[in-house]
Amino acid sequence: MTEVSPALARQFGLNDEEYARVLAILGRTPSLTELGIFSVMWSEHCSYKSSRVWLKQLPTTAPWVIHGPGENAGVVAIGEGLAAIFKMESHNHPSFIEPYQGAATGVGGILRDVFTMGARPVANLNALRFGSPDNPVTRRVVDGVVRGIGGYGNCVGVPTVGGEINFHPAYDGNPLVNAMTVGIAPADRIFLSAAAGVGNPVVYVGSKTGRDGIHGATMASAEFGQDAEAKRPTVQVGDPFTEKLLIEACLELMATDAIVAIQDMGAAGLTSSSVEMAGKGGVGIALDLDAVPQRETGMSAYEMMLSESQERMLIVLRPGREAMARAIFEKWELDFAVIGHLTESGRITVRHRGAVEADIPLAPLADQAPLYHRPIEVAPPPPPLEPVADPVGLGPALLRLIACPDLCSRAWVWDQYDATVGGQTVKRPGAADAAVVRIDGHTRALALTTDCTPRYCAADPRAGGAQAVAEAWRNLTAVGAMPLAITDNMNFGNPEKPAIMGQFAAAIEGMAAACRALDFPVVSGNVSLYNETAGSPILPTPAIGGLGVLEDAAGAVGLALAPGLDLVLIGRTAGWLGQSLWLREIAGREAGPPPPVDLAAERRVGDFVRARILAGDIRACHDVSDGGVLVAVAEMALAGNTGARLAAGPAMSPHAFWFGEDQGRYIAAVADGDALLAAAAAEGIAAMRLGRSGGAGLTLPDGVAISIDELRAAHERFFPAWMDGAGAGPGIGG
Amino acid sequence: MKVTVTVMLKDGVLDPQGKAIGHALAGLGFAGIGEVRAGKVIELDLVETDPARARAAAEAMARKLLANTVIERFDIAVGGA
Amino acid sequence: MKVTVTVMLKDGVLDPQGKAIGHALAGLGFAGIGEVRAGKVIELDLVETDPARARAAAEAMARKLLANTVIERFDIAVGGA
Amino acid sequence: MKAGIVVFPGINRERDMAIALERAAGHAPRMIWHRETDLSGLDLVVIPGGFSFGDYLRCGAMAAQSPVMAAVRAHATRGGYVLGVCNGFQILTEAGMLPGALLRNAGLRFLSRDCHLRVERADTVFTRHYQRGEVFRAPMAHGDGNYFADEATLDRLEGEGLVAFRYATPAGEFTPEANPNGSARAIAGIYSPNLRVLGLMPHPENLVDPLLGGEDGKPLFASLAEAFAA
Ligand SMILES: Nc1ncnc2c1ncn2[C@@H]1O[C@H](COP(=O)(O)OP(=O)(O)O)[C@@H](O)[C@H]1O
Ligand SMILES: [Mg+2]
Repeated sequence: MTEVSPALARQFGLNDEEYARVLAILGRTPSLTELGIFSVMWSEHCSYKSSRVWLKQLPTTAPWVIHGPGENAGVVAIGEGLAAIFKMESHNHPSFIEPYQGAATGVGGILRDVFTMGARPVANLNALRFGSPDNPVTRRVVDGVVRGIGGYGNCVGVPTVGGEINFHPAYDGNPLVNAMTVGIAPADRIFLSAAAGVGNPVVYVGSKTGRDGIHGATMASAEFGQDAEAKRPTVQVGDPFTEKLLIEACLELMATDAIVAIQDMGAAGLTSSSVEMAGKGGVGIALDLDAVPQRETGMSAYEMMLSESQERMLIVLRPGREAMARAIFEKWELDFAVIGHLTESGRITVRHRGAVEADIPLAPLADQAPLYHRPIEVAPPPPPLEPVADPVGLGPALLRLIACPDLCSRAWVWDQYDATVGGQTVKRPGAADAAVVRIDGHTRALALTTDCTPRYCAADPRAGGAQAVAEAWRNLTAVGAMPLAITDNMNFGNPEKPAIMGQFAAAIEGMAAACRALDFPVVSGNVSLYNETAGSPILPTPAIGGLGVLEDAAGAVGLALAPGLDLVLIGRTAGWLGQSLWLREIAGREAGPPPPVDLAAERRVGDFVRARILAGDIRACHDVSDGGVLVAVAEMALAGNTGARLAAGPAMSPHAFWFGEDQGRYIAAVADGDALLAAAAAEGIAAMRLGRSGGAGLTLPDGVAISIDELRAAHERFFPAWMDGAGAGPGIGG
Repeated sequence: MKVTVTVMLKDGVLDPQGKAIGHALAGLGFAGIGEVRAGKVIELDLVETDPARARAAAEAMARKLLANTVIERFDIAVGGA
Repeated sequence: MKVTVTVMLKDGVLDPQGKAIGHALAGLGFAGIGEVRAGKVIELDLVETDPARARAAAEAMARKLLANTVIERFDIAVGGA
Repeated sequence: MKAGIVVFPGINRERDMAIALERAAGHAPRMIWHRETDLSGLDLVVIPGGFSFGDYLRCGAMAAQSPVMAAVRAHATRGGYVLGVCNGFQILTEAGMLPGALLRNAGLRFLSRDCHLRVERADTVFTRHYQRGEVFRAPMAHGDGNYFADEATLDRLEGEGLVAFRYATPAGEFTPEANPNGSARAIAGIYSPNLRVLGLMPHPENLVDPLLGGEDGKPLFASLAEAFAA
């Protein structure tokens, strides 16, 4: 038996002060299992000990918010008695070690967070950041991650409808894999995790428990000397088939009155689910581990409590519903076991082979969890960018930008994701600024997007945080949707470094300001810290997942340009080149402050654009983001296979006008440009004519003509060429 | 010289394929089946004729590409039909 | 008793996976690689202790489920670690 | 039209298929759980897409051994009609109800995109609302759709007119680029000799609504609805 000591506690990630608190709470030395429970519940991942004080600043309420942060996922009302349930979650570290399984199990985990609340998952998205394409490791990681996301999502039959990808050397040793799931449920049938009803049975369903991914701390522990143990992988293997059965079985059970509370077993599996369910409900819980379905023999209580085996859920049933529930899970050929009951003790007690392996009071475990006000240091934003000359001209710059890894076509990626299963996908990846998914049996639809521009966040995390939220809002607006709420995934480096914590604090501040100004609250999220390799952190990456609603799916507009339309730029242009892709790709510099977001203007312009879309005036719409106006026009031309003739811009450097990344702008294609300009003028909104669509290419204001074919060849070159022969991964199914 | 690399999931790692195959076999009425594990084989035709060197080459290939040693183990057989 | 069923694509059925592996190995700088074929192994733990009967059982399983004889051939090895 | 959709564990396009059948026929099809074996009274049995039993081992292999498949075979023998799409096509080949096999896509990747299919004959209950030689668009979403059969089988299929659809360019030409998974002779779908069993890889059921990108798949369901209107 391993001796529990301060030294061991340190290896479990508990510092001396935290361990002293454990001793005080228990009034004795913890057992190994108890130490494991404390260490995972008080880990950064479960306790948010570094981030909690900052997360509190985010606005989380609105009349349409049904459940904000604190539940398994956020819940918003979307009309007609329906609710959308959604969340984003990271699986960064596992995806670097084993890209396929790491990404696959990331998708599996976020799906469970959503269907555990009673929703049928209807869409997946993924926000990915990879290292430099020149780094040979990157290709393997991209290949595995994309296959893994597809492998899991395609098999469970949830369409993957959107996402984003960036490359930057800062992610070389630490890619980011953020997966988002959106589900739909009746608004009055939401399932929560707070346990209730002393005596009620606690039921385990899904896959059996194995020694998967047992807490990393133990892995590093020499005291756990048995060699076999030390060599156990921390990466789990996903089983999407079982997940699919679990979705169907849980939804079938949820149609009955049997469930009191339900929670998926995510990180720290049985420990976090049982502690959280009982803790939230203010009851005690008694578990009998002998009843837990086990895949391996001889597992200890410690191993079972900390196993991260996938595709499992914990349910508190109403008394007397066991047989009915069991029949449902047996029909779906899933494990079902009553493994305990609720008590009035206010404690978690864990029994195994006749011995009490853990007996911990729940209230102090939660209330006395560590909370840190870590020191912060906010770097001043970079000085303004002095004017930069255009070394190449508009046409060559456009061809280079549209081909660069951050702007090129992602078709190679989304072609590997089933985007149509479910038969409700109105706008697939690449078709619009946000994905649009109709709600089965209704005319309304959800609009979905993920956004973040890490290079902006690195230069000025406050401006970058606001920009990420604003871009998500803009992308939803650009399809005609009313933005409702966001989920976030805060990916940062080591919070013990004041500079990193400063980035975190500033990003939150920027996000909070944008959320407030746009009535766009945060309803769920996830924090991933310590994203560093050899002391070098990733770019601060607060990924935003946005959700909006369209009352009529048929009103959604996409990017695709049709001939014979006026192109109108809506929103103010100052020619902002700081941190632009033009500056990086053409001038070879990453400098200056990022473009600021004028939140009041953002809202006014967006509300105007949405109103014109809903009025049916706008035939195609695209927000202006990475690469600026000319890149946005080119993307519309490519999507619609239709060219355009562009007029000269206003009095400023042409490259600053065409490639500047000023925020809060949209390009609208309309039959009557004058009418749109007049409507904008009437509301005091800046708007100007860019040109007219038609023909087989773009004619730039300097007279240079680029054919759609040439644009397309440039746009579509990177991924297939780079990935050619990248490997032969695991099963891809059919 | 022919070299066969067999790649299996490590013990303790969930093997969804093996599990499903075992289940399906039982459903077809085959009795007396314990654990089922599924893996990959890669047959390589190497120019190398020295068995020890062929094995060493295959081992390098397995480590580098054919197996992900985080979750998989491999076995090498040299020669044979 | 352990029985291993190895399933390979028949000669004449194109094996793009084997080809891709060969290609990737060459890309990693491994030289002297001829043909590469990729296949599956299924390891079965059978209650049966008679080698001949274990083989017969595995053969029945392979015909019925483990291999698709339109495109695949299989090989059975009885016993072993 | 009395249609039934067979649902194996892991199937995931049964709702898409039900929507398409209902749009065409005006009423919902019957959903058939894989443990049921009574298919009496049905004109058409559909095996939809998805990942039956996870598609572990081989796509469709385990579903092909399922009890309901004996009933599907009996239904076909009785003169009933069967449609298998994607995983359904894989299951029909694994069950031996259609010849050949579906190998991994030539590019070794799952492919979800639109492809174009040329209608090779328009005189069957499945295709009477198309023209022979017409090209229509259909989403594909599979990792193992590379149709394979030995040369003799391929010759027989062509000789007996049993090729239903081929991958083609929008103009109806057969090019390697238009054949995204590398199928032998660009075959995307085939019939049984009596033209009552059809298997195909792409998903016409996902293009029956202009809102979702078009109605290219509608004629297939309209053909069936008309054939079984009684
Ligand atoms: N990882 C991904 N998975 C699926 N779709 C993606 C992914 N990355 C990008 N996309 C899709 O590619 C399109 C362009 O992405 P992006 O350039 O990030 O759009 P924007 O800048 O307008 O937000 C969008 O439709 C987006 O959903
Ligand atoms: Mg956008």
